[in-house]
Amino acid sequence: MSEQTYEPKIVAFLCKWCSSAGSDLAGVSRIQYPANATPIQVPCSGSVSPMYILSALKKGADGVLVSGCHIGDCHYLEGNYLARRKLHLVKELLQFVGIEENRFRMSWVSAAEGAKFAEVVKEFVDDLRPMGPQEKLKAKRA
Amino acid sequence: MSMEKTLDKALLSDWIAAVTSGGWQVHGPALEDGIWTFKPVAASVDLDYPNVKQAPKDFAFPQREIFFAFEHIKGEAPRLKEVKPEAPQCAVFGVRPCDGRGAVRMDKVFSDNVNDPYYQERRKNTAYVGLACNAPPSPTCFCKSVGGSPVSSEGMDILLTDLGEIYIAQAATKTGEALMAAADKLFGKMGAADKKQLDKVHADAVAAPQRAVKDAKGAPAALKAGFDSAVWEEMAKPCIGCGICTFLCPTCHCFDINDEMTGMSPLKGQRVRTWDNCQFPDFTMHTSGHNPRETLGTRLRQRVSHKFRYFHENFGMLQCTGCGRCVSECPVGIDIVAVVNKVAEHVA
Amino acid sequence: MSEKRTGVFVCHCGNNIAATVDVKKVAETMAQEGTVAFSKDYVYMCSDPGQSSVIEAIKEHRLDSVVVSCCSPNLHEGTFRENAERAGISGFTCEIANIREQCAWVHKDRTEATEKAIKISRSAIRRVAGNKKLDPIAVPVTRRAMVIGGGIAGIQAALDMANAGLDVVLVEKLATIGGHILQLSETFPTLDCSQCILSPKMVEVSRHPKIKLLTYSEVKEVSGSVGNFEVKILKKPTFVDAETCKLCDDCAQVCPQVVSNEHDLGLTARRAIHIPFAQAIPASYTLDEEACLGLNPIRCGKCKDVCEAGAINYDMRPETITENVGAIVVATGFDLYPQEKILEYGAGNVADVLDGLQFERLCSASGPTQGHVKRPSDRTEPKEVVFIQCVGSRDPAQHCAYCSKICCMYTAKHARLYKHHVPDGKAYVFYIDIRSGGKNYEEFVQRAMEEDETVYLRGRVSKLHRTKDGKVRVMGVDTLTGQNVEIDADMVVLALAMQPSQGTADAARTLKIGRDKDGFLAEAHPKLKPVESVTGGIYLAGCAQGPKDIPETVSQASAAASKVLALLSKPTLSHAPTIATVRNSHCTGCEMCVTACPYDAIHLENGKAVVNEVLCEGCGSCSATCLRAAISVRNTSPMQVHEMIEACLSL
Amino acid sequence: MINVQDIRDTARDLLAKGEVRAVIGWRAGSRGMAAEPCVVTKPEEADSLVWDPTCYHNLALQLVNDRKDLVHSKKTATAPIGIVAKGCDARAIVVLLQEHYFKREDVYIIGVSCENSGVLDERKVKAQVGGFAPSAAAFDGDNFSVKTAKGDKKLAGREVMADRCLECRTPFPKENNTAFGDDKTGREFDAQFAALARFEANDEAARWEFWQRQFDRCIRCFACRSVCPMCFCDECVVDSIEMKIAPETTAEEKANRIRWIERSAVRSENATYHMTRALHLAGRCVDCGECERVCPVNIPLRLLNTKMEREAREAFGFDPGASIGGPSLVASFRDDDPGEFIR
Repeated sequence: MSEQTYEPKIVAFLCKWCSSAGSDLAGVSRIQYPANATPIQVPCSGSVSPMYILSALKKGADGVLVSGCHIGDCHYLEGNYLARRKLHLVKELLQFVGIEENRFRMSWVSAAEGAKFAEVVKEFVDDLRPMGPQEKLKAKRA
Repeated sequence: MSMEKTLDKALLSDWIAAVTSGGWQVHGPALEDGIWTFKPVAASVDLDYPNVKQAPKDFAFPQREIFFAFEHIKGEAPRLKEVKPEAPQCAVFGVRPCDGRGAVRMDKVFSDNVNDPYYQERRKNTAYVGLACNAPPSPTCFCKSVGGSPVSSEGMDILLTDLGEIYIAQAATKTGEALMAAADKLFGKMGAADKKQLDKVHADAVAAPQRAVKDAKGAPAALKAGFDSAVWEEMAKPCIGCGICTFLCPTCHCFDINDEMTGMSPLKGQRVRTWDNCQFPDFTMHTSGHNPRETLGTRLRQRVSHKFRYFHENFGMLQCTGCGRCVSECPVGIDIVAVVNKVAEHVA
Repeated sequence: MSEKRTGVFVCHCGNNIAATVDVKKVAETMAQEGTVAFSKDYVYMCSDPGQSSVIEAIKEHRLDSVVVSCCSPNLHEGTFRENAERAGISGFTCEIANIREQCAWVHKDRTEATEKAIKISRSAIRRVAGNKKLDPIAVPVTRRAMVIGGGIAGIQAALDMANAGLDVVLVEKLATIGGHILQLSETFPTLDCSQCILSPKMVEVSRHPKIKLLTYSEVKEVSGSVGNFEVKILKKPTFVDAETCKLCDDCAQVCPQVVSNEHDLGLTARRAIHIPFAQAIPASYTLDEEACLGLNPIRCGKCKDVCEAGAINYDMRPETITENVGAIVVATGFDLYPQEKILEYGAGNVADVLDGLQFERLCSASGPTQGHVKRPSDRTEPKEVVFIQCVGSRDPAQHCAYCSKICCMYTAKHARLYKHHVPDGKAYVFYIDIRSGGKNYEEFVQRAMEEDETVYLRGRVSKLHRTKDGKVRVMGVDTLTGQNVEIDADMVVLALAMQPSQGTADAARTLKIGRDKDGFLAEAHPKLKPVESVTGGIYLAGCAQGPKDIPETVSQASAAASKVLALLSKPTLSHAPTIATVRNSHCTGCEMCVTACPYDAIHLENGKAVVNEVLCEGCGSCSATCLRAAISVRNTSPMQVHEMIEACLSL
Repeated sequence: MINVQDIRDTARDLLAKGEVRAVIGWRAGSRGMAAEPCVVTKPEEADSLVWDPTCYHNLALQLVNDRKDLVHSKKTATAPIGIVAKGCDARAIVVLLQEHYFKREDVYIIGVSCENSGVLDERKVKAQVGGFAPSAAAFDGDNFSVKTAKGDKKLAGREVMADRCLECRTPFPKENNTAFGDDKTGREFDAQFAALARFEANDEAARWEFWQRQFDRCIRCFACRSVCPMCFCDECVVDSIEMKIAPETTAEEKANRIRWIERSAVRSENATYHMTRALHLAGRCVDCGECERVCPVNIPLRLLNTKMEREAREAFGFDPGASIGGPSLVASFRDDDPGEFIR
């Protein structure tokens, strides 16, 4: 795939209460951003198992985004604290085995931050594009 | 032996080059990350090595084999596409006698009563250039007691014996002869002195003490008699249920067949054969949840009995070739020699 | 594949979706999915004909599940789930694919947007393929309510609920209910007396057969969830039996310990044994254990000796009271922003620089000066008073970013009250803006300026200090004239910001409800759920949620009361069934889920995790923590998520 | 130095008095020099117990197996089970207790301190003796004497001691019912996480080049998981087959496996397996190093696990196996956990 035609594929886990709502707000405000990230709504960032990140990379995701409520604002009080700790480990492990740091990203986006959500996706796509397709963990089924 | 020649060690790489230009992919032992493995050889190869960690059974029986691919578009009949094994001609240099004998046993399984086209396609394109064991055996070797020998050419196309400055190359098959003929001028005639030295080296190797299964001939009967022995569970007590013993074994050949999905829209995937392992708890798991071999003891009994009894019942030979891998690599020291001896002792 | 029969309904939303997404193509592509038995597109799926067509399709094609590709689930998930129920299938087998807010509205390229809509819809199909039919969980409710905080908000909410027939427990931290309002002199914009407003309500509370009043009490622990909370309350000992106390004041007369009187904000003193103020409810004295010379052993004992009624009992001990209620209204009020933090205005160390509440006490007939405005330092009548607005408010750099909302109004009131008390005095007000939105508010401020001749100066006061001749020199700027202004005032009154009370922070922690960045209690939705907290069954009223004036506080309190009444109007509540469920075969009893659960909803029974289905909110923290996939949230199982991931990457 | 007879006497005594129903320990192996785990049930068998630098195995695994046997046979234990435990074995027992796998009173811990030694690394020994597996070994406090086919050889302790032992700070089993040997807690042969630090000096490309080679080589024999006392799940999340079928399991559930990882031993699946395992061991791994020792294809698994261990320590102040109480790493959090990586 050439640089021009390569479009990174992103799986975006969005918590229902903040980030998915923030993404909705971006929509209501008609803020345009790249279409590379396909959202999966989850109850809480705390429900995102590290295995989902590995699974997405294995299934060929070029980037994985997990977005939740800001610290202290979790609808479920503590879910994002648990997510922060767990996914910190995932991030460290991915880097350790030599996966590009920017393949996995986390953000806190509140229901009021439509513009920030659009910005997070845009930045992510911009960071992923020069890296090219993620081949390291992608399953090759031949 | 129809063709017996000498090869100056310095000419080994030339021979390999000649074999390569004859359309063969040459593999030889290589030390990578601390372990010996057969790897494609570019120029020369060092045959002064103990043995590879994993028996070379994967040349004919790879850990993963795709049988066919399938696709199901809604409303249409499912489409199948056969996947033929891509089997380049491989010449494997440095195969030890225990593993050569292992190949003979694998052939029995996949070519005697059944014809496994995937195995056969790969096997016919594989040549084994053996290497006699004339160094002292490792503490876990026991080939002699199971009917083998450190200098056996069973299963080999050629057997090399290291005589210091030269190798003696003895062709055992037509393929072996052809491989030697491809570089005929590199080889020298085996003289009487060479012959004498060869015989001496072979005799010394055979004479070197090894540990032993006490009564290999009686093992099938002993294991049959000891099927219900309490010894199995006792011996299996420290077993952790991993797959080292069988995956490294030159003769273990059990497999599983799975459909691996490559897409859901439309439904796409391939049917894949992968090695399976009688020591894994799910090996005999039934859909109902019932598992006839639920305990470690029953699984140890299955492995040992297969090597020393069932295979013998089916093919008239012991399956175990005494390579000692399952013994030396077992994380907890379960020792097939000790197990067979103990069961025999118990029923005696 | 399983024999799932899913129907996919792709909405055009007029042109909202169809303009960017090729809805026909989405519908056609979805028809190719293995589990999809029917798919169509329609111009307005949420319209009456749209909904009817879904019902018809469910019946005609024997669909067992539905995916609607349309707007955000926040808008119409409920609509389509109810619609599915009407067609006879479980609402929980209906999922929404959000292709409007998260797709059509944010992308311009039709090809890209269509591809993304396909992936989003496909993902919803995969999810619904694993969805189970679920029935809402019916939970019996405790038809009692609790109000935390006995200020005007709490009193109003408690009375509204009690008058509607609900049993109410009203918990107040202090020895009396009433709150800040009783410290006020008069209230804007009518200048009616605050005690005249509140006292009758306080009495009503004390006499109401449906209200159980717990004063001198604090909520220590809350467990349970909407419909069934168990609240543990610590009631501190007052050492005086309220029933027996005759209010004769003999005890206070003999008490040797004098401490600052918090009701008068330190402008007066009280004894260790005291009544907060004359109209306190409950009408009784309280022995302040901290101020007392000592009860263990008894070091003084004079009050008990003198009490003829025998109301004093030194053996009273703190008491933990457990109350079961179905809903809670949190009305824990505000504190003034501490003057100590305002360094430029002397950090509270300059004499005759008062805060607004202290000034209220000076104006109040029941206050330290019996309603005569006299400055605290020398008890003389101040002839020049400077009022400074926005002290601590609207100052993101150093103090609070927000506007405290009521200061413009009460400063105008202060200026007017001052002028009414001291007609020959001069009142100056430094302001940034005048915010007087509200019925009759602007007119009130105008009267302060015109009738009462208050001088309004637009600008900030940079600093102030005490002069040698006993004045307070105020240095500011009048930005309208560009002149520096220097006033030697007799007294300065600071309109300090409102901040959530200390009790509010404590309550938020105990109740596990969220707070906003300024520490006020967070409402569930800024517009549509202004009195609901993020936790079901807990409602908010008054200044704990944000600065507000009395009418607004009362409205919010009544609103919270009506929410509670609606909640508790039925014998059972319906709880979402999308909660955690345990695979016993996989659970090893390691308790990681128990630790991770924010709701204490999981416990172990016989070495296996058991989920309390009422407490569980379905957040999934347990599921992501479990190492063995032994616990997962219904209809969001790991298997479903893995398949959704695949769908997201399918193009 | 510990007198092995003390261990034997203790075991015999406990068995004779019926205070334990069995003692898990090591005995001489039948193949070469290495000891092997054993379960002694009779007082007269106690003399078969050994204690030497080939007692590699983390015996906590045998406790797990014992527990599984009991559950499977639906038996209740008549008495506690005894176990001879090194520092790392005891730390593993602590984590198992923390996760309520059994109760403290179910186990009688006969602690043995590694003092100033540790276990041998057979790979290092082989490298020192020309690739030949030794048939016996002894430790005299400083040096190992090994017997090989090519004669006897004396090897300096530090040269052939396992990396995990060189980095070990807690060679003494703090959690014990009785213990032998000196408490050398805090000893320092090599910097902690030294192997990890050496690896981390590589750049991203070199790290991936290294790991893809390791992942490619994995044969998924699952010895790493089988030997790990922390991998006590009856069914692993990377097994694509539902082994545990409860009466309520529906046909649909049986058919719909969690197909997120395939059985094929190929890079993507192997990488997913090893990374999942590392994450599942975060805050639980006590660095006994067994997974690395048993790996037949020499994958340096300690690197993955110590990476997680160091991260847990540095980022979250977490020390696995230090005490029985306290929450698990990923089930808890602190308000000041690092979050700078989050946008």
